[in-house]
Amino acid sequence: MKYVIAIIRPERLDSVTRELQKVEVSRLTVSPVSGYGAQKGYLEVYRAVELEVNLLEKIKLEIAVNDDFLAPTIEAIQKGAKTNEKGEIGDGKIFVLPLDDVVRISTSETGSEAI
Amino acid sequence: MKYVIAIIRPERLDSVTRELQKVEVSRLTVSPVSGYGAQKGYLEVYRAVELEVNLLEKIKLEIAVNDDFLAPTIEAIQKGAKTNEKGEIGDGKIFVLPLDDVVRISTSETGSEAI
Amino acid sequence: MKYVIAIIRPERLDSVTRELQKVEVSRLTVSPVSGYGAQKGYLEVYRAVELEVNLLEKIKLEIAVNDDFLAPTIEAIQKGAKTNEKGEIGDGKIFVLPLDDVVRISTSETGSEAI
Amino acid sequence: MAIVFADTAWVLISSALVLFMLPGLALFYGGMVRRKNVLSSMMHSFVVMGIVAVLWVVVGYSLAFSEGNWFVGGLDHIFLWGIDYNSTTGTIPTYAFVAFQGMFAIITPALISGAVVGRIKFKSYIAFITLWSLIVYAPVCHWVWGGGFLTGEALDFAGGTVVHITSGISALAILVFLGKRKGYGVDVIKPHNVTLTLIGTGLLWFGWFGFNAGSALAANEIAALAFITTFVAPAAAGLSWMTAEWWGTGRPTALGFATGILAGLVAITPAAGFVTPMAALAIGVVAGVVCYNAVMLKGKLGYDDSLDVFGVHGVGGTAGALLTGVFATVGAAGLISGNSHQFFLQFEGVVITMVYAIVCTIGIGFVLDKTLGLKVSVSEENIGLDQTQHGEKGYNF
Amino acid sequence: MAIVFADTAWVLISSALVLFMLPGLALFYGGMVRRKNVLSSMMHSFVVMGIVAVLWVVVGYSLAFSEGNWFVGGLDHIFLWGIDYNSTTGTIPTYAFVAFQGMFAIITPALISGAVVGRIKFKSYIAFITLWSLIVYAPVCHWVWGGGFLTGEALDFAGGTVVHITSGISALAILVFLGKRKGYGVDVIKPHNVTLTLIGTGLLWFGWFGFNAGSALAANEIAALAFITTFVAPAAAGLSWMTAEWWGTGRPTALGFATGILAGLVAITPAAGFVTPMAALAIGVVAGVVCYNAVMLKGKLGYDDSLDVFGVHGVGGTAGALLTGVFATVGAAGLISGNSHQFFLQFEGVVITMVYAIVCTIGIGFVLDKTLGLKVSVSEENIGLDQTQHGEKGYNF
Amino acid sequence: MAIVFADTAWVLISSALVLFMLPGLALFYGGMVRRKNVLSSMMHSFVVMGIVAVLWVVVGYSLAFSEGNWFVGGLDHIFLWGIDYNSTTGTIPTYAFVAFQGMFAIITPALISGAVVGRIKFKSYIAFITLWSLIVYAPVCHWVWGGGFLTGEALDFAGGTVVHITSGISALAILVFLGKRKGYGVDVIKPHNVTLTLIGTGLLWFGWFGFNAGSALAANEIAALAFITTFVAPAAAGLSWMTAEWWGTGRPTALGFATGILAGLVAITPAAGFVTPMAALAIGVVAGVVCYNAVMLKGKLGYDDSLDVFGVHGVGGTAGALLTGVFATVGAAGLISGNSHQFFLQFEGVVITMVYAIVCTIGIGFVLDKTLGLKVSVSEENIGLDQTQHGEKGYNF
Ligand SMILES: Nc1ncnc2c1ncn2[C@@H]1O[C@H](COP(=O)(O)OP(=O)(O)O)[C@@H](O)[C@H]1O
Ligand SMILES: Nc1ncnc2c1ncn2[C@@H]1O[C@H](COP(=O)(O)OP(=O)(O)O)[C@@H](O)[C@H]1O
Ligand SMILES: Nc1ncnc2c1ncn2[C@@H]1O[C@H](COP(=O)(O)OP(=O)(O)O)[C@@H](O)[C@H]1O
Repeated sequence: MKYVIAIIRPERLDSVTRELQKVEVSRLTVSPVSGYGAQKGYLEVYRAVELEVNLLEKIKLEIAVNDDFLAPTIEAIQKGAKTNEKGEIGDGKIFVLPLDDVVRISTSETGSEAI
Repeated sequence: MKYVIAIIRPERLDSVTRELQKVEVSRLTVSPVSGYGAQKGYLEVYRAVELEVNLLEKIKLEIAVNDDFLAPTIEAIQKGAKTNEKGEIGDGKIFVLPLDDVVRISTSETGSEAI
Repeated sequence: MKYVIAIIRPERLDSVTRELQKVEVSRLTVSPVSGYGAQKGYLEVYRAVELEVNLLEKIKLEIAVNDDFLAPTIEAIQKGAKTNEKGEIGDGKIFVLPLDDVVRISTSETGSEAI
Repeated sequence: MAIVFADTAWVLISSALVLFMLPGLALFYGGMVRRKNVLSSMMHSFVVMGIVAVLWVVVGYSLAFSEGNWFVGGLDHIFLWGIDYNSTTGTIPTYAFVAFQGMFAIITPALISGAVVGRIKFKSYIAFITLWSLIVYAPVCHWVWGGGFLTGEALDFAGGTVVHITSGISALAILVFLGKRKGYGVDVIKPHNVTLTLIGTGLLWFGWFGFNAGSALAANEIAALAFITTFVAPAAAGLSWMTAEWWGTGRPTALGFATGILAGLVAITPAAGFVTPMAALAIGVVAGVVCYNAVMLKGKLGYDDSLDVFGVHGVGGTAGALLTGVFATVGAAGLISGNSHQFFLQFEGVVITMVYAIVCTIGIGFVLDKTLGLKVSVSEENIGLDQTQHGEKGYNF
Repeated sequence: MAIVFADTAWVLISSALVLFMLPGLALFYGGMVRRKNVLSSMMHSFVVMGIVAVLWVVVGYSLAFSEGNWFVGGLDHIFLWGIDYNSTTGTIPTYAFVAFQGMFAIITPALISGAVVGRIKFKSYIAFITLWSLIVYAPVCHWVWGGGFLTGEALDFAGGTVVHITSGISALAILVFLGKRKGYGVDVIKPHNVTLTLIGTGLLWFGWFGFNAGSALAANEIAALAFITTFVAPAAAGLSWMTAEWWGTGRPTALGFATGILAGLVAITPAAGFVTPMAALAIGVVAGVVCYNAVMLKGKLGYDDSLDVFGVHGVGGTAGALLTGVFATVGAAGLISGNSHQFFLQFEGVVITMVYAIVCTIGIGFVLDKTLGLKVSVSEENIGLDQTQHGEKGYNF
Repeated sequence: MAIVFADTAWVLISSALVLFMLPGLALFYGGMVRRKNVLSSMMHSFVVMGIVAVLWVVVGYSLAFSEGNWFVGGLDHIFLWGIDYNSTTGTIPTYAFVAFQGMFAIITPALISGAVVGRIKFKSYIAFITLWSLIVYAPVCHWVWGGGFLTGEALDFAGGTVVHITSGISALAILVFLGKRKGYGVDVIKPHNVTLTLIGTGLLWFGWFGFNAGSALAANEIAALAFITTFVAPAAAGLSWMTAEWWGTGRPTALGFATGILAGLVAITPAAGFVTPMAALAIGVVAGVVCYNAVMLKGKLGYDDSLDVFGVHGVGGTAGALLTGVFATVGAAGLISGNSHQFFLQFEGVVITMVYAIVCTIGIGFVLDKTLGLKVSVSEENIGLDQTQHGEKGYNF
């Protein structure tokens, strides 16, 4: 089992979940985050004090998948998250972490059953 | 060492932390997230445009534990997070990830000491 | 490759990113979280109901790094996150998780290239 | 009679101020619920502006203020028939009077919504508000201000009985059908954004100057008196609530201070133009402590008046009505002027209003519960009313 | 002529109320954009308070209200020359009149900003507002209210044509150069904080009482009439929009109700002091449904009037102007009083204003696009205007 | 003397507007602090409404406005003795005057709170406000407006000296005991929610019309003059601050524009009813630039006046007081009318007030620091004042 973390643009969230639905991945967790990356931000100014920052708004997805779902999941995210055909800086990243176990709280199912 | 991630209902947060206290797990990190899952949401409408979404508010817990604390931690979360005896859809999930190392910033302790 | 998660004080964010820049780690993801820890919070009261809570505001950093960047990254975080020379309770923690793979969405690069 | 321009200006701006209390109330309540119910809660205040404004000019005004019997007004002025822009009421255009009174008709049912947040069906809420306005508000308004049987008996300067007691007690009555929120008393339900509640408090106090001082219906010395009492009493009540809380829990909360201000505003409402500023100070102090204890008590009695409509408006309104009977000295005489009869009249007004409001609210609730159903399903409650009743969310990425 | 104190008080407080609509608008719009553009969107309303206030006393007032020709006023009162604190206009000090009218000059261009959020350069926005105020607003204001060729012809009580039609149609025209936001129609762009929009709605309605009832320029029975119509129409429009939406999508949204209120406010503006409350009810109902459908249509036509300035102000303003020609009965006669000529005059006023505003806006847009450039780069749009145009963020940890 | 209804209406609504500045201030400051201190910061404004309102009717009004000596008023009107609803002051009921002046007494100490956010103990704050109101505000108010030795000498239309200089300089003085916030100058402390600050700015400007134009105490031509200057000066100051910032950092921020508006409001306050709109324009431009540079300077001098109370109110108030001595032409004569003596009187008023406020504030601070202690512990500061002082949080899941 894998724990997939993807950082995407906020406005692509719906298209990513749409793509995920297509490959039957319909459980996930979403949260707003800020990202530093290749895509640069801008100087900020507060009460006449200048700050060098470049945090941009992003969305983080977390998806626990069984191994056979990993490849389709990644593909679906990529498809949904790209701004255009060739992709643009800032479109985001996907991280794949190992996952030892899952427990579904209501039923106490564990392992790949529970995902 | 394990890195436990649990997704629970917002209103169960206090009862979960209460249960965790009982098994002497008193360090954790909490954040608000949104979840898609078996529990379905509803159609949304913004300025006459309909959207199919079903994001629900959840709370995410992150708890780094030493291996011997893993089982009690999971049990405590389950106990605290269940809406009622038999559990209900939407009560949430627990993910267990391997954890290689921990550093406590103030003291530079590492490993299971630092948890 | 490793997935580093650090919990720090909000006000130290800029100094941590400054330190990270110095060791050429310039990609990361930031989110606001709440933490329970050694540092205790306070009794809360809402409409005459008392609650025992001790959630404090923290910032969570997530940084995917190649293995050779791990040590400098941890060091930089520690340096930036300490309130003062000797460190204080509540300065935070760093968790190191194994990372199996990375995909850069725009270019489809994977692995350590993509970090 | 020719209108007085200054009085017209004063009543118009006061009317605007009272309408402004609705967004204030929406914020006050909206901040105290959970994120998933914030729009639902705010809509409870907003939609009343739509429904009751229309109801009022169509039929409500006539029921409350046209000539009728001891119980209710007639239908002479439905659709505002017989009124045009030259009509006058006292020293102001009748249209100004209709608008001003319409604002009171709006805020009263909106107050009730604080008790039912997070679990009432939106369509049933609309039906409830509609019926309640016509069956409870219009008659009681007629009794006290429109020529009905309490007019000239119970003192109620700006609506302690008409507005706060009716809404406060009805909030309690409707809980017979709505019960508790899921998890109430077990899970902890915290306000999702106290800053909203504080802004709301600011809007409410500001608007309340129109509510109370505008009720003089003239820009005269009684308006000034009502103004200064509306300034002093909530200040005192905020402090006395905060002190009680500090004493009791060791923490002077912002939410507590805000609620104390509200309690003071409620309590001074019936008394505003009848008492001195020093009496207002006393009324404020009492209101703060009494309402604090009423809210405390809720925890023990275990009903889920979610945002303490009864504890603040019911109890505060009753305290205010009775204390008006004690402290009235300007244009009326209360207990301290040796007129114990007034105190009795106040008491009578409170009791009759309470009984009437309870009976009617339970009746309305019963009918709606059997027909439309009042309460959402457990699953809808879990998900939240914003998504299930309105198809939207307060906050998006 | 001596001033009337009550009228002065009324116009002054009304002026303050109209200025208060600007923060209201900032909230209304700011809540509907994404987090990354919230300050930019709010600044669009705020900075206009700075620019146009200064422009107005320096030259705008003179262009609109000093004696001139059929098209535009003269330069007699630039820098407010010839006016001092003893000058009067009607029954009020001229300074009060200048301030009151200045508030209208401010809100009008600010309304346009809703169409261009998320993609206009800040410096170009400033240049646009400046030019538009002088080239479009000042002349049209002169036509209708300042002695120009529409004065005494088209009825426009408080600015249906001058304010809402000019801004609504200009919002559409400027899109020729600004096009759509990136991802519009593909990605879903949701309001980041609907509670802000609701608070904004509350502020707008409150302020609108000053806008409409203040336009009587006296605290008299016409002010009271304008007040009550401004109370009834938005209530009805909120309900009719909500009903249309409930019918159409199954969901009565808070955002929809708020937008309906706004549509009703817009539509009653030209009619406020000319129609009865029952006519206001009708105007409100029509405005809610018509604007709802106009906003629906946008999706089909595919232009990105981001926050529906045209659908609400353009369409609502036009509906209001025409319906004024239908329902006017107080101090003027419309279709239902058998005066079809007035309807024609209304129509004429709408068309001339629209054509003029479109032509000028496109002209201004063209020049700015060739010189400063109107639209930010794709990368800046991605990152958001708060960071790229203002170097700050709305929300920080 | 009989009261004038129009004046009464005007002063009452102005009083409400000034009280409304308190929630405005709470938002203005609350948005600029970090999340963990938002309620604490807002409570600093709210609790003053409670404390000072009560203090004012009990003793403050008497100290400021009853007959006394050159330095302070007597005790004739403590508990508002000797005043009833028939008493008049000028053309309005005395109760209206008491309320109006009470609002000024409230906002003044609340302004100071911006300097001490994030590190003052709540109980010490309460003690500080109480003492400061009686020891600093009441006497200075008596000097300038209540018959004391500056009455009729230094011009101060609506409180440049009484309100802004006293609070601005006291903010600086109290820092002697409170020092810096932890991490100030090293860590970056950003405003947690700039939208709150912008809403606050809107409320403040709106309320300020009551503050300045209400200070005419009549709905006359001077009120209209004060109104239009209060309209023009902040607009100009917002623009000039923004321009300075654009020039200096390349970024025109929303926060900067808002702060500029505030600086303009402060600077026009003493001048509002004495100068022409064009002079107001000049005063605004100067205030924006001067305060911008004052705030810049703070960074270099290294004191932690957290939300720039001194830079905006101290510096802006002083600039305004002196410029009043330059530009006064209506009902008084300043430098440009050839009266250099007035400029000297202004200067004198500023210096005396500053010295008095500094000395007293340091005295009060010293006593409180030795008894209750002023500053929270480092750990409490880290955790935030919302949790440690009030036991609550602004935002919950
Ligand atoms: N090594 C990393 N560790 C953690 N987060 C990262 C890392 N690299 C990228 N991210 C996240 O992904 C977002 C997008 O990455 P960015 O480099 O801007 O564009 P690209 O999609 O072209 O790689 C960043 O804003 C950041 O939140
Ligand atoms: N495979 C998954 N990956 C990531 N998050 C998940 C996954 N499954 C569930 N979740 C999270 O857990 C929450 C609860 O799950 P849900 O399926 O609704 O109910 P149940 O508790 O009955 O499994 C979801 O809203 C989602 O946030
Ligand atoms: N075992 C853990 N699991 C998850 N989060 C933790 C854990 N220990 C600490 N944290 C996070 O780190 C923050 C700082 O830790 P804390 O114990 O307060 O101070 P210290 O920095 O001295 O260890 C906590 O508020 C919490 O968010």
